[in-house]
Amino acid sequence: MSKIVRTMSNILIPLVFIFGLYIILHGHISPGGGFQGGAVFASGVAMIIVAFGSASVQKRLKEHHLSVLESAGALIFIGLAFGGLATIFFFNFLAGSAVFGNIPPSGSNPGDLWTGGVIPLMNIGVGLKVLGGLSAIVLVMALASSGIEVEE
Amino acid sequence: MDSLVTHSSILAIAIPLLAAFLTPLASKVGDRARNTVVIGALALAEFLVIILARDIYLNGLHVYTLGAAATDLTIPEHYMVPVRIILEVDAMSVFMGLITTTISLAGAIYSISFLKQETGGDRFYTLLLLLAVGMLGLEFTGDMFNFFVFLEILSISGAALAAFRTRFGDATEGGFKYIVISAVGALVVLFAVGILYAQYNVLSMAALAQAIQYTALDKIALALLVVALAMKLASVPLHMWAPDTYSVAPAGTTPMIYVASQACLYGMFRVLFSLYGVSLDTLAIGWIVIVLGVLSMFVGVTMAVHQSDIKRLMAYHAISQSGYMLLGIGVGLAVLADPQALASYGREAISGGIFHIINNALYKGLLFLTAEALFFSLGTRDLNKMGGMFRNMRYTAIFFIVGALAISGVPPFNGFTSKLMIYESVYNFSPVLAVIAMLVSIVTLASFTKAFQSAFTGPALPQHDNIREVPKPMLIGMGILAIAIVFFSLFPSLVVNTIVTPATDALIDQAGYIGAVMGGA
Amino acid sequence: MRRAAVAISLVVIIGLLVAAAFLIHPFGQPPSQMDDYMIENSQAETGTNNVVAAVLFDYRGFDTLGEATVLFTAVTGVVMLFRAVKKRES
Amino acid sequence: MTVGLPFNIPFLAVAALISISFIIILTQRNLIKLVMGIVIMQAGVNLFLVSLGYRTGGIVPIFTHAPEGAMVLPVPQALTLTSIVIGVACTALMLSLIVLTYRHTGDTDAEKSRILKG
Repeated sequence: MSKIVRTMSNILIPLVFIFGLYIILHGHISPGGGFQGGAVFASGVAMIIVAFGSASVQKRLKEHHLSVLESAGALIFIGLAFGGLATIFFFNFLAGSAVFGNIPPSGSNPGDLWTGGVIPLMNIGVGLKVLGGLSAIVLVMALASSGIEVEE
Repeated sequence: MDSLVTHSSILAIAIPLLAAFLTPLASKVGDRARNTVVIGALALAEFLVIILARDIYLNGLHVYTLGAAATDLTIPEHYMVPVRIILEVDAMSVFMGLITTTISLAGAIYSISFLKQETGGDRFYTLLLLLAVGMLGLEFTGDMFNFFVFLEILSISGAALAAFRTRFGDATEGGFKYIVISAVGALVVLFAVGILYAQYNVLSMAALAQAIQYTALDKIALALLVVALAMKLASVPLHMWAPDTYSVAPAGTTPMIYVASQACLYGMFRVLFSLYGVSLDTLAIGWIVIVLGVLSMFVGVTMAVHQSDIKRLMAYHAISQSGYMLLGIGVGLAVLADPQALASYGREAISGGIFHIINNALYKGLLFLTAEALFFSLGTRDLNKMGGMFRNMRYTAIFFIVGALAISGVPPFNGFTSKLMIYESVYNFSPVLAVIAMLVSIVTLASFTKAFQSAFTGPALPQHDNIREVPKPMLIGMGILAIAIVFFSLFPSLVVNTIVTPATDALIDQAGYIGAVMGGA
Repeated sequence: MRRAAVAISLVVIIGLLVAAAFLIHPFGQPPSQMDDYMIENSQAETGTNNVVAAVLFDYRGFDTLGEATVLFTAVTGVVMLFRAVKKRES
Repeated sequence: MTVGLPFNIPFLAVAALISISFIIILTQRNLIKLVMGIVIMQAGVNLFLVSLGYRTGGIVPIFTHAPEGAMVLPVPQALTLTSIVIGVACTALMLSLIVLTYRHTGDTDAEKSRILKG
């Protein structure tokens, strides 16, 4: 793509990534969460692919990096679900405990990040998964439509 | 040990899922590590389903509330509606779970040798595990929206698996048809779930079953659900996708994609018997299911007779065999309202239909695997190009004979016992249907002898004399199913009493299904 | 024959949908016993301010696990379909 | 039989969207238009799920700096999120299968692969 698009995307990309991570991390006190934040981050990756072309992107960002990231996010998520197996599967074992455990005062309150028990950690797990997965889909389909073989 | 039993219903779903997430990482270590993870996870799931089944046959329905403080805390303390997702496993769901895990294990072992020539093996196994998870989740869940999510999982993994061999044009086409039909079907199911949620503001099947009053909206939701699941089931008016998808699916996945459509059959019966149950006018809906069954039987077999591609032939037979199940259980549904007819032949018809599900899954799975073995060694699915394989592929020929005899209902085999149960009970209901069913079974026998003659006996074509038997894992995969068929044929009464009758009672007993969650019974 | 079947099925589908649109509860007044419980108790039970996040990850967490699996399946499927295919030796 | 003509406009919009998508699916031959039909149906069903949860004058169900007022139903929003992600997954797989069929057959006309009347 033209020079203007490349410089603009260079400026915008860090902002998009930070905004995506912000949505993932604040999923339990403000609108958003794992899926929405991951999608914002993946839109940043899509912007890179459009601006710099899928061939040059594939030299730096290999597909199996993304699949490792995706598997890691998925394992965090199902690991936390298994974590509550002492009482029951998907039990929120951190609510009220030391880590992320504060219980917010009921009714309208300013919102404290250190609440929610397992939910923020699950948000991070799902965010990593969606981030890796959607970027992999965009990258692979861009490579496929432009006829370049995907390196295994 | 008993804590394992209480958690067995969720672990049977979660452990293959965990293995599916681990497979990409395990395959970086090596093919052998990946195979052990996959086969180990499926074997563990089979073990968990077996101990779950034993526990259910001993002390009844199994309820598991996810995320609550205790497994049976289905409804919050002083509240009247279940809030969390509840896994409700009764004898019918565990019956389907046994089929799913057995066929998945056989398919996974069968696929080991197939993957040596193909790239992308670890993704193939991830999808195979996810297909098994989708089926098990669909069978064990007691929540309507969860039913839709697992329906979607098995559709997407089935479609991606069907299109695995991307170098064949018809593989991508078969996969595309499967995903289009499944996507439209799943969206229609979601729309029906939305309608039910809009009326009763609850998503658990048991709570919905208690609240349903069969209003005009409920009729619309029922119509949408039955049409969508019939589309996924490949019953006749919407069966066009089945032969294309079953004939292209690679190695051990064809029987699994077929069992996925049987899981949708279970879903349809769960909706008809447990969600609506006696509240719907059972005669009319029963007759609709019967008509679907008879159409599937008849059209399936007539289309199958002149097929030359061996897997398309078996795909059309699969459609006609699922017609038998629809007929048997449709008759049971039709007489659900009056207890006298139900006791005399309705219960027999339903248990015949249910027994036919497991028999058909076993011998249809075996036949698909033998057809794939022929394709693996000969490289073609066209019956005219085969011939004289009996000498070269002795074991595959024996497995084909076992499967063919079982499907055409030859007396000692299990296909005969379940078809006999269906004939007897359907005869009391309406003799015409029983006669059609027998006719279809005879035509099935004819077309399978033709297929066997052209594939195995007959003149050996010159270019096939160096073909040798298929590698060992494929024989083990086929062997598991053959042994199960022989066991079912030798002890039919034992199998019916331990597995099939509890499933029939569970399907009919809607009050028990509701009571377990809503605390009534 | 095919055009007639398509036409009939279309008319039936559109009829069902419009009937459902009229029969459903008026737009602003849904029944809400399950949701009211969640709105009141989500802060105490799950400790989150965002009730939708509580529903997604605690009350109906199994749905979200299933849905993460759906995305995982789709990504694995797409990457598998576009893999470099080497010819079979035999 | 509560028939509220002026109040049910969203549900009529849903009926219109899904009917349009069924018309496209049953009549169109081109595979890409078929996938567009399915995407329209996904949008219709998602709109249906979201509009099920609206309460007149309801506010966002988040307690951080929440203004006064009854909250909108949270469950349909969670269902819609799941349905959207499933829609993305389905569409991604369908489009990649179309790319593969295009590689084999050179066109995306569904003449050969008749979906419903095969």
